[in-house]
Amino acid sequence: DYTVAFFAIMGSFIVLYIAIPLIVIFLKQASDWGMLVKTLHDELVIKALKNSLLTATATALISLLFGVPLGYVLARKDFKGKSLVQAIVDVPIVIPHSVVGIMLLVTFSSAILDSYAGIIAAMLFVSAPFAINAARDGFLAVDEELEHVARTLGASRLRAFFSIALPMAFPAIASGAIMTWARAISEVGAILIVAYYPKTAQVLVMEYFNNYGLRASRPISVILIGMSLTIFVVLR
Amino acid sequence: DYTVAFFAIMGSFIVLYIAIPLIVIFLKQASDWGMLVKTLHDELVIKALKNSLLTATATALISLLFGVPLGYVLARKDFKGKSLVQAIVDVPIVIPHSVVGIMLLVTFSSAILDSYAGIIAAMLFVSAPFAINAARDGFLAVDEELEHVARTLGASRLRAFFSIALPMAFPAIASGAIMTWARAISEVGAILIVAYYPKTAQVLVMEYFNNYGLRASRPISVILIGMSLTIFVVLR
Amino acid sequence: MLEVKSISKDWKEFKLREITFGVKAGEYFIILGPSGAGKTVLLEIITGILEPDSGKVILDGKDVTGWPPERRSLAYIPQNYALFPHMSVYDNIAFGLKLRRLPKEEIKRKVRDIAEVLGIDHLLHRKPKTLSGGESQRVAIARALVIEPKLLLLDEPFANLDVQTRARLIGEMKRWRKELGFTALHVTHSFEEAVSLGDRVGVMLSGRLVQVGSIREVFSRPANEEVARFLGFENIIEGFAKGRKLRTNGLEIELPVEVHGKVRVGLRPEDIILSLEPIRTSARNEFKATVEAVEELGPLVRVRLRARGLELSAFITRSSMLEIGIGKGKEVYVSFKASALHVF
Amino acid sequence: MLEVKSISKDWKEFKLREITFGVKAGEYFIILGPSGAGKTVLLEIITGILEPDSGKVILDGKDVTGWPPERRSLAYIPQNYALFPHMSVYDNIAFGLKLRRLPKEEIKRKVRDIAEVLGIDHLLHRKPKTLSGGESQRVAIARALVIEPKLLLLDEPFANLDVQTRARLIGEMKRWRKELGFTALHVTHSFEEAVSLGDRVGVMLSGRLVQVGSIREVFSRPANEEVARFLGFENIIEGFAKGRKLRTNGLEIELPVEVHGKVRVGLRPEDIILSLEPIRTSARNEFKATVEAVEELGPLVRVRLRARGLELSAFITRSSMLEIGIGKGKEVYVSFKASALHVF
Repeated sequence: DYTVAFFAIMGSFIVLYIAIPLIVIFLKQASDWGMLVKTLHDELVIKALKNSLLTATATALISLLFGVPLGYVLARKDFKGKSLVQAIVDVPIVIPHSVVGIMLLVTFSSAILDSYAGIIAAMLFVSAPFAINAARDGFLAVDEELEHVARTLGASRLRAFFSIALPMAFPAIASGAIMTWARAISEVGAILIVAYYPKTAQVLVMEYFNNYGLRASRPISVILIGMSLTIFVVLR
Repeated sequence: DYTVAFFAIMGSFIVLYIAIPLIVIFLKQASDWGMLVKTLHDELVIKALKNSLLTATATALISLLFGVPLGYVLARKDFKGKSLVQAIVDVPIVIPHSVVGIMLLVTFSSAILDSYAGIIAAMLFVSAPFAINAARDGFLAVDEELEHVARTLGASRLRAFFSIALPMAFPAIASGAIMTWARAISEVGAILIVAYYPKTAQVLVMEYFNNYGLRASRPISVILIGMSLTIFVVLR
Repeated sequence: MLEVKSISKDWKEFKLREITFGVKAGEYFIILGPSGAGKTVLLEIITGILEPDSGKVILDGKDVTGWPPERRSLAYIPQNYALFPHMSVYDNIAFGLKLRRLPKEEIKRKVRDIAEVLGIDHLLHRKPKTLSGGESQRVAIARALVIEPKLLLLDEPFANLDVQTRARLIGEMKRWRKELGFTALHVTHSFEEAVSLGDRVGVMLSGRLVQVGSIREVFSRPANEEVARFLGFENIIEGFAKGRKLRTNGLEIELPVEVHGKVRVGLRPEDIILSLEPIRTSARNEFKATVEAVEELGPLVRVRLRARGLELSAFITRSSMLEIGIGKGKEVYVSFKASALHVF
Repeated sequence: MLEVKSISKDWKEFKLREITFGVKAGEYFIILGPSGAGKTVLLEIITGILEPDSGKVILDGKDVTGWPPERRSLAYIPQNYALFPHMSVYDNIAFGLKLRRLPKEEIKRKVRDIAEVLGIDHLLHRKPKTLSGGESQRVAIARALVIEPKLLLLDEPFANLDVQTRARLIGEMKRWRKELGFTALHVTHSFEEAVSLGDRVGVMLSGRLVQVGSIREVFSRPANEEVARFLGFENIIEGFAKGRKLRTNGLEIELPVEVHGKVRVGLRPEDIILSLEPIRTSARNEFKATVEAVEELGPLVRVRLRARGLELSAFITRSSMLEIGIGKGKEVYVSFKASALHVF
């Protein structure tokens, strides 16, 4: 079937375009083992990685704390302005990252400038939609009838939520949390503006590149890719 | 119902956290009208906006050119390694943006450094998944039976694609293209590494912030937000 | 024990209108109606999942209309059983008891007791998705009955089961009722369940409770044409009666009783006999008719006929259709006994 | 004109096995089988949408097995009609003609002609989603016939229509066939369509074409027990015959013909009569039996009975069920004529 073959060839260009840089960076790094080992002993890198993991984890937890209740309300209730709320939740996806940083600084100014709070604020803005939408979809997939039955058996609404809805939506919420975490740790543009310090690994990649060139920034990149891909495999 | 009310309150925090910076930046800018007008006459800004629009549009078109055939193959054919291809397509979402820049430079080096090609390369890597997945979902929603019938009526596979599948999947593909465009124009981290020049508006926001402070970078931000929200409203 | 007083509710495409009835303690009450009549909405109002637009639900003399479901001491078994998929069968059944903070030993004893009565004691460690339809339904009943509810509400409990399981469960339901002595409100579209289980029956049609009584009462004396149609009187003939003769559409029909004036009579399609030759006997009404359409219903065929101005619908078996060679346009003889007519 | 030669294909849950049959020019051939028999898979192999694992499709003497659908000059109407939703009715019908690069005027003329024959000329500017089921089906037929295909393939064409529309379309199909003279291969589970339209019928059961012949032939002489069951002989009784007597499960049954040795006889459930009192006449077989289960099928009820070791299934109407008061465990008399038995 020539048509499908032609389409497959066209499509494989873009698949290769994504796959090749991933392979190349690992291969090149493999031939430069010493640099990778040296990087793993660089205190600055270790500190930055810790900062990244810490802030991304905090962001994911905060997203869950507020996103899960919001997701439940969006899944279970119809209310006036629901579509507006849903639209607001989806807005962060389309705003340029540097602009997100400016918006947050304009709004919260020195409260977030160059602090852990700033990093988390930037990450939260761009990644919270993933947690909210995953929770909403997770709760939508739980038959409301189950909660109804739990209530006729004597459970309050809150009890029915914790014993029925939450455990059943847990896998969806967990995978949403992982996506939130991955989106948070991938953010650069907004963090550069809001909180260059304390330095995160993704910012450090950029700094090493600017100061010492490609060879110096490559090992941190490989470590971050390794982490991201691990997350990604867990998710699937 | 106290539980739902409590959940709604918790949820409204995160909704407000996203909505308030949007409102605040517009309000603050409204009280600083002169700066906005001045910015709109700044040649650097105009040039950067043009660069952003140009590269994002080129990225969206390239994504369509390769992503639509790939989406069709993913929707219609089962083949060995299909899930691997699907996984590769989704990888860019989880990789830190600065690392994307490093990966691309490591792979393509001077071919993309500080050029339009570099901007587009960075944008394409992070935004192509949106086009591919939208096309795939669009084609999945077209009943394959329609193409079968078209073929029994005398259409070749290619003809059936162009007269049945493509026009029917068009709305999904168009909204995917818009998402691709929005994701492309929102990218900062990868572009900062691959191609600081020619300067795009999202990079210029950062440069003005670093060089002249918040007040100088705010008007460009407002313009970019305006553009993003317009896109967003069109999409819905 | 349960009183429902002029409940009205608009919910999605359902419109309940002024529904009033009562269930006595120990009674098994069946609400019989076609799908789409709003039976589930009514049950959900009684459980407290939905609030009525107007009307009252009274349980043991207390007005519970505004109460949340968890305070009503009912148990509800929805049509899909709604077993908690993330809990074992044991935990499903124990759910209501744990909420009541009973001591662990007592919970264990109660769960084992009810599981034994329902014949599911060997399933207690299993997860719901590994159960068959019949087993799931037993677990749902156990989970509901173990909390000793004032009233058990069942929504089409046997609709999704295969025939054998269904027949067995209907039989056992009678036994459980004797053994455990609960009060039940059961909604269904199945005449079989109504006949087998119901002490009393309420017929519900498009949001209204049209007739309440014993199944025999309802079936032999339908309150109106609508109920009659639902009970299978597909042919409703209107005309002027004079003694035992009914004139309608240019035909004269013999009635089973003497009446005068404008009347309506009902006739079941299965009571009409079709033949190629006239088979006149003294007891029969017989006319020549033309076949207008033929409609397959599994092993049965519905034949739509026209005799002069009168439209009739008759059931015959698929084999008779082929033997007589019935098809659109065919002329046949239609006959039925006067005693098959039901005068409203 | 179409020859299908030992086609086999495993596709999803369907398994076609060695299917062989032919359709003559001008013939209306019906493939009759229950859903899940693999009828659609067979049609898709003939159209070229699917490739068979083995076997050949021969059209007008040419082996087209490997050809793509567009070269076969067939027209295919799938069960959901598959109208192109983004085109007007006119463009739907004209689709095949445009592909053939006919002059615009000729396309216009041909579309108008076929639309007139099918009674859809007033719909040409409409979009498919605004059409009723019957209108959609007419458009699908027009789109298929306008290209004057060698063979028209129809997959359950009337299955999704309401009864009136269905009856009307079956009637008109006969007329269109006379007017346009096409050859058709029509798959269906409906006996009505087979009787009304088929010149010849093939019975397809679980992936095999079991019997081919006229509907009367197939119905009066089922090739085997499987076909008999499909045609409604739910009761298959096995035993030893000696002349006109069949001994089985401790019972003695009178046969319509003389046979000797081990035989099987078929009996339709609708030919069994149930009563509370014996109604012995010379022509009847009569036994006492116990009701094992009752199963509602719309207006009809299937009663499963056991007479000694013999299990029987009988149809009665819902009203008789209520009148006789039939329920599980009840003892009744079962009778049937010797002539209702079909000896295989």
